[in-house]
Amino acid sequence: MVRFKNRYFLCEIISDDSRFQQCLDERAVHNTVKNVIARMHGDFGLACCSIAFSVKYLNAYTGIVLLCCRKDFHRLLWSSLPFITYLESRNQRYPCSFNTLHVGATIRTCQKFLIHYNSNQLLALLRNCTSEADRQAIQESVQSCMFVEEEQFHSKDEESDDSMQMA
Amino acid sequence: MIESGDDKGFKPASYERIVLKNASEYYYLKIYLEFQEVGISLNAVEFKQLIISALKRLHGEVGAALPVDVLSYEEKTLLAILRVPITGLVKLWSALTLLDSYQNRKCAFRVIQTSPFLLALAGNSRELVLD
Amino acid sequence: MFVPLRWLRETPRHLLVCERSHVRHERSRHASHVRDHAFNCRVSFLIPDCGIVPEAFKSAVAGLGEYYLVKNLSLHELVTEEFINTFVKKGSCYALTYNTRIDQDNTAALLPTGKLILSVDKDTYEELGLQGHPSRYSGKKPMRYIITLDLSESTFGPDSKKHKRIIWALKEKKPLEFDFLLAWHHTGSEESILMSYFSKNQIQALQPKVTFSTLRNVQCPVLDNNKLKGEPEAACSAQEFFEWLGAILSCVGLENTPSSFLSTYSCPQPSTFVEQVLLCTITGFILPEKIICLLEQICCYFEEPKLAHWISLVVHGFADSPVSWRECEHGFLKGGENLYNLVIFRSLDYWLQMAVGAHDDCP
Amino acid sequence: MAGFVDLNIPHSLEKESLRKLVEAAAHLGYSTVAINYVIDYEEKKKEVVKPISSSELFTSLPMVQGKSKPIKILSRLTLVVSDPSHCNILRATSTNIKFYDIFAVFPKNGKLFHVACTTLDVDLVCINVTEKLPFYIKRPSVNVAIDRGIYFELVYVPAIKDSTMRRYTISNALSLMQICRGKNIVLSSAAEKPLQMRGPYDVANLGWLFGLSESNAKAAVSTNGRAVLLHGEARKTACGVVHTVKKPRTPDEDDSTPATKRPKWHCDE
Repeated sequence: MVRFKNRYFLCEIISDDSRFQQCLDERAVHNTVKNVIARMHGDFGLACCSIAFSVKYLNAYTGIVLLCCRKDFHRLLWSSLPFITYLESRNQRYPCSFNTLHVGATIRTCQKFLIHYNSNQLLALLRNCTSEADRQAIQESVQSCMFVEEEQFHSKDEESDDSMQMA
Repeated sequence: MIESGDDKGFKPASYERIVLKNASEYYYLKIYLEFQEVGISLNAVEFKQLIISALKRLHGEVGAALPVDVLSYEEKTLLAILRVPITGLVKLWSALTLLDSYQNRKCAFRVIQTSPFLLALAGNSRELVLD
Repeated sequence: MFVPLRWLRETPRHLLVCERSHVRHERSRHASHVRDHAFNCRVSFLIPDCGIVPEAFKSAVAGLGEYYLVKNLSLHELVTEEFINTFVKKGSCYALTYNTRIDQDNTAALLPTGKLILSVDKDTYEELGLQGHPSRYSGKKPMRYIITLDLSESTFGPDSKKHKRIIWALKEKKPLEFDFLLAWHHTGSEESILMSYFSKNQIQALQPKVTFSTLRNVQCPVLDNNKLKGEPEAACSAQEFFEWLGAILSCVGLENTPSSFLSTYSCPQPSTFVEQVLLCTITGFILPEKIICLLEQICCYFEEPKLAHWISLVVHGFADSPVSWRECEHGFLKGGENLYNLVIFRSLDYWLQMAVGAHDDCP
Repeated sequence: MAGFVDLNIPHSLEKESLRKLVEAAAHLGYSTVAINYVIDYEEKKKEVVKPISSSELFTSLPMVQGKSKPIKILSRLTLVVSDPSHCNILRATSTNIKFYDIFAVFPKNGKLFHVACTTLDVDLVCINVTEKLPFYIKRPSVNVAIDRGIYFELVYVPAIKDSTMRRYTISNALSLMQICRGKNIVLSSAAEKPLQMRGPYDVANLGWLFGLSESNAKAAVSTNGRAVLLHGEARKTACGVVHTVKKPRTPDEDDSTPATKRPKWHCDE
């Protein structure tokens, strides 16, 4: 039995707009990405990408999104992402851009990467931090995310072939 | 560089052979546009725009960027010879196949002949008519 | 492997073979290449700087000879002893099925060497029960088979078992009927013998169609007879020339710039303007022997000083012929191209360019 | 290799438009076409009509472009099924059903798709291309179907007509291809107008978009169609409904099928 191979895209949505966080939902991201594929690769590209395409995870606070599509067509999706200039939600357009952080073969590699990435971000914040209270708070959250990573390691071990793909 | 015609001597002509495998950069298509109604004409620029719009519909902006050349086009017969980079052949051909209308009038592209050699389009034995 | 996006960019196989030598060189293979390409549907020659058709060419073109179209001819008629003795063994007999498609139908071809080549689908092959081999281009599950019968073989006598079996297979086991293009090249007796031989069938004598035209103010690439690959700034390569020739024969505009909207094709550089170019096109069923004659005329043309630096002779083969050169298998995938171009230079050096498509052996 | 086949020319009551379609197919180089009669149980159109014979349609059959043979016209029955009981008609021997050369089913749900692939006595399974597939195509059912010599049909005209349908066509085709790896696919037109029909080489090229490799794509318009016909004939004779009559061989009976597989057209009622 051959299983279908997917690719997972871990992206960061960057926007200056302050109202942006409220309107960020899965549906908006889904439509935005589909529209951009249709624009860049036409009906054919959209048809290819829409097989198993889904928004697996969305964090509106950090603007992190995890997209999934079939491995055979992931290049079509990948090449379209840089062309996203706005996100449409409730008939409002919010200028934004997608920054691809990681492309992985399993959700788990993406998760590991994300934890790593976030802790790095926190450490960077820590370095630039001024007040003692902030420092305390960041240090706590750094420790907590380390703990989560450890825990993940023990619980989810079934997916074996997680070749990190950042080709 | 070219020797004069008088020199018919049996100079030791060297022999050289080059085999070019899949060396053609382009693919050539001989096509014509068929309309349901008669008497519809479009000029070369409109013809090319139609092809680009067909590419854009099926393959998006990436497809529309495919450098298609309309090498020759006859307005009367709607016959044309196209040139396309060889890696874009399937994209162009499929876009032509799936086109169904021009300005709300039903039409169809018929591909008569395709070849990696432009010279091959000059003599198609399948079009040979004996009387 | 399932890789649709890579398939989308895949390029169909094609070959362009370029050779360079001298016409009078004793080991030159150009004549045999011409002779081995048995089935030609179109011959064109291009003479730069030539306004009026030279008499020698006129007569050579007029002497191309007729060919015949025989309708509904049973294939076994071509293997009868009488046919073999009358035509195959005396001179060169050419036959090719007409209105058959090599990628869909059964086809047959009789070569001047006396070889009868049948390219048949799997069902016909199984019914015929003659020995053959699967086509090289039909994949893991062969759907097409090639049968080669040597009619000029000495063991192919009227009483031999082999002959009887072939006759039986083609006559009773699986009667095959085709429309044939026929031509016979020989020395001696009068032409119409083919006509009378097949008088029972519907036979029609046909003449090759000839057109002369003069193209004015043509941009011609500069060639260097010693440099097939060309030289930047000095001479065009054989490949560029091949494309240019196609452009000329298909009446493609050459005056474009890289920024033109319609087309960006332009004449390869360096180039010269030639005031007039004579183009002659012959279509029909043209025998290699006649092409050799034309070739001789071209060589003679350069005996006197001429303005032209070269003459080009383009020969298109039949897309649906089962062979290209010699007995090399030929097939049709997308274009079925098998053609060649001879460029004869003033010095009688020549370039020979042979092009074949996806389902062909290297010539 | 057999000639090109288009197994889906929708039947219409207007003879003239049907004639035009067949002529267009011949002109484009198809050597065999099948006229498709659809029975949809949801539309209360249940009775099976007797298929139109080619002599009713043409006094002389149109010649295939570039060949000296006339086009061959077959008949095909397509059942649109959403309930297993709908398929009983295939076993009925008394109706006009025995006149059809090819049986096809159009399963509306996953259960019926499985049934069609594994047990139904049909030649073709149609894949829905006008909407998102309402079920997952399962590998076991497809494998059984391939073993049984059943083919899957994809039609391309919806993809020409409409942009949304085009997306569904390509997307559904690719989902199917991931399972069947390009094997046992038939591409056909379902064209209502002559202008919607495309030449066989064009259709083979479209196969690339549906995820077929070059050889599979060409097979999908030629040899696979022939295999469907042979499957249909095998089914007919095995059923025992049709009785064959030997007919003296005429020289022009130059079909591409051998005697052992030769169609047994001549029915004895």
